[in-house]
Amino acid sequence: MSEQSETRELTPAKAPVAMPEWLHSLLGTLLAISIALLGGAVIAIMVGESPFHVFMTLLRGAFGGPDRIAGSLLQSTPIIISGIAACIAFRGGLFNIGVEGQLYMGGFAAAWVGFSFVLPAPLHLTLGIAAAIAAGALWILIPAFFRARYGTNEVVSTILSNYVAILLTSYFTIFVFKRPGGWSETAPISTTAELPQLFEFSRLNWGLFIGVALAVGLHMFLTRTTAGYSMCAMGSNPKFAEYGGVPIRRNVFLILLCSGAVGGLAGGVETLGVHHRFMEGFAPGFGFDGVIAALLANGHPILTIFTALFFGALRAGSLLMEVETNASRELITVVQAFIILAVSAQLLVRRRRDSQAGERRWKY
Amino acid sequence: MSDHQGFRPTPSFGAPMTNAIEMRGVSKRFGPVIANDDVSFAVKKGEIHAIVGENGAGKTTLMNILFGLYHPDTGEIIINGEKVEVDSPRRAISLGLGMVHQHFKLVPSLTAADNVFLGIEKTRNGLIDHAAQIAQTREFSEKFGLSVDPEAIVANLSVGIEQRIEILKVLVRGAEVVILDEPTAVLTPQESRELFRTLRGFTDQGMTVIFISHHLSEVMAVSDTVTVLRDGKVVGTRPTAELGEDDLVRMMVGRNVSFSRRKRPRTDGERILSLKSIWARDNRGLPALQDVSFDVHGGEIVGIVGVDGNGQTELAEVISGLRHVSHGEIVLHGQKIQDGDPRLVRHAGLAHVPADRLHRGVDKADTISGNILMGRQDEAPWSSRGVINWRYVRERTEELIKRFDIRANGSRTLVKTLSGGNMQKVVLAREFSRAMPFLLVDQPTRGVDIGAMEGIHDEIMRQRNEGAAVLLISVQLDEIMTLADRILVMFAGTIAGEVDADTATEDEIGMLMAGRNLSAAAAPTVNEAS
Amino acid sequence: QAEDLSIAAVSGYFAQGFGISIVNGLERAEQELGVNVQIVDTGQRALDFEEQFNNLARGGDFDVILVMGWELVDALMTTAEAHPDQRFVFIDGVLESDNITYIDFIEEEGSFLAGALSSMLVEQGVEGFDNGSEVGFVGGRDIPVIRNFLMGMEQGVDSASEDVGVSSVFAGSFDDPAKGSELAMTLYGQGIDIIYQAAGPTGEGVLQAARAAGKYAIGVDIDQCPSAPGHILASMLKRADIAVFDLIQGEVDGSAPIAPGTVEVGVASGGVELKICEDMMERIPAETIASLEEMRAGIASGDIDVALNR
Amino acid sequence: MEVLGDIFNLALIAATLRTTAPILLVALGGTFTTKAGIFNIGLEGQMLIAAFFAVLGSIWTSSAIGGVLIGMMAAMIFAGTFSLLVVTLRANEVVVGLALNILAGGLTISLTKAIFGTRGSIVNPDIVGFAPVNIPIIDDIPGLDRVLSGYTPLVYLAFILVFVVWIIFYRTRLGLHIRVTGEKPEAAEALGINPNTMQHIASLMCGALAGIAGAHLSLGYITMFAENMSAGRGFMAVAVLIFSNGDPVKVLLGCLLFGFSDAMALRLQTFGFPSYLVLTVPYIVTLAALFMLTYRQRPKIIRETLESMSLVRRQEP
Ligand SMILES: Nc1ncnc2c1ncn2[C@@H]1O[C@H](COP(=O)(O)OP(=O)(O)OP(=O)(O)O)[C@@H](O)[C@H]1O
Ligand SMILES: Nc1ncnc2c1ncn2[C@@H]1O[C@H](COP(=O)(O)OP(=O)(O)OP(=O)(O)O)[C@@H](O)[C@H]1O
Ligand SMILES: [Mg+2]
Ligand SMILES: [Mg+2]
Repeated sequence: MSEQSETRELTPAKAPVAMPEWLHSLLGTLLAISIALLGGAVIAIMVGESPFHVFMTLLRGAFGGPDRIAGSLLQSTPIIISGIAACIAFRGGLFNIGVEGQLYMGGFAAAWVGFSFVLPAPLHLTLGIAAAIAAGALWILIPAFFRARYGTNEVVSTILSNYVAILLTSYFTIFVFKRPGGWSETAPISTTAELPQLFEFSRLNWGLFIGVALAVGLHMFLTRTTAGYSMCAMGSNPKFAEYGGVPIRRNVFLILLCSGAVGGLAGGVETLGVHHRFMEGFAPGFGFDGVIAALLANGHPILTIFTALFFGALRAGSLLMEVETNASRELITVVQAFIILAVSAQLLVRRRRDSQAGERRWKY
Repeated sequence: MSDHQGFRPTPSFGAPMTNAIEMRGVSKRFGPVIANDDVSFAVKKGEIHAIVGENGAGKTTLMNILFGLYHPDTGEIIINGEKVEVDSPRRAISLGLGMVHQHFKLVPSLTAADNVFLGIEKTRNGLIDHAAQIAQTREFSEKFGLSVDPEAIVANLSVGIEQRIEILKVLVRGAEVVILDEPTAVLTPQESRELFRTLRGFTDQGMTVIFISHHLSEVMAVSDTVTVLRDGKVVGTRPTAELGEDDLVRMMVGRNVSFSRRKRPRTDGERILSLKSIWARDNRGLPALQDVSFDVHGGEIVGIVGVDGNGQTELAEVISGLRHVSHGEIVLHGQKIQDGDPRLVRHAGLAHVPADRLHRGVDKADTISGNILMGRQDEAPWSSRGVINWRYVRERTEELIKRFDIRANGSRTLVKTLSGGNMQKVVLAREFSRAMPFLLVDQPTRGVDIGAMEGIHDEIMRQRNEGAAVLLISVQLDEIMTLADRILVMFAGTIAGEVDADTATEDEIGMLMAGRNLSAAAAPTVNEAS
Repeated sequence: QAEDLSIAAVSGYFAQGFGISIVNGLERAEQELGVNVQIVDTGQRALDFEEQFNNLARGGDFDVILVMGWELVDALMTTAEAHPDQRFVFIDGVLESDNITYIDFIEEEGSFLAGALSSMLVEQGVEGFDNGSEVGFVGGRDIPVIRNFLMGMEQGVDSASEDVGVSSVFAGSFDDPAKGSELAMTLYGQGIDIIYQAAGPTGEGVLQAARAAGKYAIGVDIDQCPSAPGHILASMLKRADIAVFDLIQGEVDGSAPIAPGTVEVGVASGGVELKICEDMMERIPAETIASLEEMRAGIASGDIDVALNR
Repeated sequence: MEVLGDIFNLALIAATLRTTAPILLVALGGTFTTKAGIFNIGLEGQMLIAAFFAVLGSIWTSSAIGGVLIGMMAAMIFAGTFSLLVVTLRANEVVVGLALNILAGGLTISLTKAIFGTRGSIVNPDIVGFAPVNIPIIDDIPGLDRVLSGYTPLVYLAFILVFVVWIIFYRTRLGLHIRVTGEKPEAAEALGINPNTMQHIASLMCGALAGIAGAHLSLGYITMFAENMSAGRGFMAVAVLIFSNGDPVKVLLGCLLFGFSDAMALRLQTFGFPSYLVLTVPYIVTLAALFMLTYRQRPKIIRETLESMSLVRRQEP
């Protein structure tokens, strides 16, 4: 932690101005994406497709028409919301790798409310969303409690609880609430609990606005409010925050709980807005996508919207690419991984250069 | 093997006045900051050479360049008459340099011997030969009178011992030139004297010592030559004998500074802080405070002195609510506060300058205004109804930057780009501007230059005169003597005695700090226990 | 005319026995009949399914879209409704819509025979299978489709012998052969000699465990006898390759154009069968084979009813 | 009682050792990155890519050892990429780790298709797997033979490696330097030990062991490759690593706990418990162990106070 170990030079010691930094990271990101796309082109040629055709198909799949754009937004919605869940923890200096599990629990709880009760529309929907939020929070309750009270590492406990959540929801779906004659899914929710769609031609629904509102709200919270300021200070230097009168333990608990609640909401939005039922194993990897989106955005909620949109568009485009070209989904996965790697390296090179060797160290 | 061990005696031939080290025209910029500006100076073989200067004058940077940690933008380094390229610490070590850093670089979980031999381990059959390392550490420790237990785990040792291990590291690597960056900042007067005796021993054996210090008295007492830096430039290099302390101060800051006991109006304040029979544990679960009781009244400065690691840290933490109290009662401004809740304590009326400014006192990743806000984010007009008034925060910050002479480019400067002394000023600016009934000031001038020190002392006195109760914890006896109304001496987690600041002598306090007035049987050994 | 025929096949299970079998049939059709085939892997995310169907159906590029997998049902129904002219074939099930062609494999019938075979061998105390009154079942995940296999097997076991029971376990995953192997080891360790598996790649682990433990297993979907020669008793085949090829051939030569309706593929049609491995023939008593054949005929004629409580 | 006898028998011990081995191997790899101060969530991917290339290598070289070596190389290439990005380019560990996991999944499937023309799994008589090793003397002791003999060589290697890794960490320069890098990089740097280099070395060693783990899955445990056959074992290893803090002996204990509860759970299923619930057992047991461990380490304030007060009272006669 001392000056002496710093062999790399600091960035100019003047006030960081908002705009150039933005621009810089934007340019860096674009550069990284081009590198990754170049890698994608090589792969496309390897499978005997013209890279141009592949990319055009990708673009068309993502943006070729209102319904395609809606499809991209639809894909982005759960990534935005789970990304925000990850952001909340990340900015408070915590790691919630369990978004995946909370998403499953939230999705299931919302569906359960949806098919079990008969209620008027606004109330039913509200209750469903509340159930999703509660289930997500509940699912992180024990890890959060032990993290706050005894310092139990939340990364491990949330990773492990993912497995339990997925198995448990599978159990409930298949053995307790299975729709007779159906596949591994519950009965459909009643229409009063459905999250309204935005357009006729797409399943895109109000979930998108929930996600964007959450991101903007979180951003305002972090930059404007006392509680947000305390939370950021905690994330950046907990000893300092503690000294300054920020109640660390309580905040750790609350932050994880909020993160879990938003994770649950991500699942609830999926079941209430898109599937209208709970399907066993319906969203593998969404939680991890969200974590990656949040980390690529360095925990910035607004940037998270954009990283999530990027992932969503890529995914939507890849669906068409799979139908129209020889490039199959694994190749898309490979390209996607390359893009994430390139972006992560590029984006963070400049940011991280001024951190010291010891600060990158994972804090156990 | 012999390459690495022992010092090499200075060759007897050659001119007696050869320079061990010479730096010529060295410049180093960090962005817009010119840390070193065309610095040239020379260190003669066999002398103790002191480097002094205000905070941010560029002392550490210069030594880092010499030791190969930074690469200079321009300039050259000449060692033993030969121009050399010092591109890494490894190279510096092979050139016979050794550096004891301002912040120790020991690995807490390893033994003293492991730390000493880290990087140059002795091996047998490919495995580390711990026995040989321990034997050799012991040998060196005895030879130079450092008394270090080679098998002790560093995490359990006091700072003084840690420093000796750092010195052993340098010696074992065969250094002829030993560089020490603010070596006495964390030591007691006795320990400092001990250190300088050791350093004099080195020069007697033909080695060369360079040290950075803010303590002019010790510079005057032990150095042969002084180099003064100001704003990255060399003001001059003089033999110490030709200088008075006043001259030195003038060279450093360009003006006179008085450093005698402050005059003080009598004030009779009510009791603000009261500790009754406090017990607490340290991080390792060992008893750190035992039955500590005292009061602090408004309008007085109570000084706490003691060797580092005798419970002062824990005492400060207990009072500020950062550490749980095992037993006992603390009342601050009429409010009981032993629940270990810093927020509650702050609301009860505490302003706190913590000793560990890098980790506790600031958030280095945040701006100065973000740091100034901490602790009053709940108070109007800093915030209202849960929303922060950033405009006000920034205005106040700019004001404080001026008032406390923080060298920074405005309120949006990131704290991590400031020098150590300026970081400390950020902490002081925040805490002293709060006008709280009780001020807990822990090592306020550690690593701070003499010009800034005076300003800080002024502030502390002003707070006292305005009626605040001040608890001043410092390892620097002269600071306590200058400021305190009453002095409490801590030893082994207890208050070993109280002395009147007006009549006490330094030796009297030194004896108390060393625990000598306690009978050996009754003195519980706290800090050295493992 | 054949060149014009474009077929898309959609599923998340092309990596597993039954899916591989479908792909084999499609590839044969591609080679022998010259049709165009596009295989679309849906992956596992429910969110993607509808989009994928839309992409396939909206261009009208495909004459027929083959669909396999129950999780795709909703997306299929929605798309079929939106594109009434598009022909869909749903493999391995029958749904509520009348506009879709169904190929329904009656895997429980083949599983019945697999159960009966193992039960008879254990009951009779045939050399090598004489240890215990139980046979084993390893499933991938405990989902309804896999339950069909188990229910068929249980009925077969019961019908052959009152005293033999089925010990069933599930790996919780279709892609964890190591776990499949461990589950099989557990069952073999409890004295079970024969395990029937319906677990995709996880099931491969079961077959390999049979070899490692010196015990026996029954393969599924495709001919798995070569996986562990000498340790696989039989394979319960679901000849999707033939069914798919026949379907396409009927369309291409015009003899049986693909039209809404249900094609039942079971023991009767020969599309589902229990194939005894060659190298096991001499180990299995002739009378066992005979009674197995009897049962097969019984199922084919409808005398034996293999029921499911779906 | 009979049921208990059925559950707890020698076969359970054998099953525990078998299920422990692959997680233990990959977790031991992870001790290097953990000790070097890198959070390596990419173990899963390294294991998977190694499992694939081990099968490929085994076919190419017609030898299981050859397969292991090629698998290790593949995992080390992944590990090298990981450390290049994380250490040299300072990218976020979690992002890079997760992305490499995704990459491993996509790459193995694409390559399976490209090389074998099939999807899903590679089952091929040309794959040379490891044969079980029977230890001569132990084989003659009833009971012990079932517990200690008859595993594939990499299972033995896994348990031997616990000691090897321990020696490396606590008795060699390399291990010491890795530990120092993780604990106090600035101390390492000041002594001319380049923390970045040490982190690269640690990451590569991690890759080597994760490679062995993957090869064990596809050539030892069974002889085949299947999509995603690492099946979360790498993530389990991450969990074990975090709560063992990278100490090889604690890693062994953690892996054994997980292996045991996994083996137990499989057994419970045969008694008719629903699979979904039973399959959660290993995770819940590990979670419970984690919580209990941290609960036990909580500050024991009251007891300590009483202790210290009585300590002092004894000294004041
Ligand atoms: N790594 C760095 N990046 C940017 N600026 C730096 C860096 N190190 C030092 N500086 C700047 O260079 C100047 C000289 O710093 P240096 O640490 O050498 O001062 P110093 O004389 O040792 O001060 P102090 O007595 O406070 O320790 C300061 O203004 C400081 O902010
Ligand atoms: N075979 C190896 N594998 C991995 N790391 C190694 C290996 N050999 C050395 N290292 C590491 O590389 C660094 C350089 O070691 P090296 O042995 O080159 O030092 P050296 O030049 O001999 O130093 P000295 O002269 O101080 O002993 C050390 O941190 C060491 O731990
Ligand atoms: Mg300095
Ligand atoms: Mg069927």
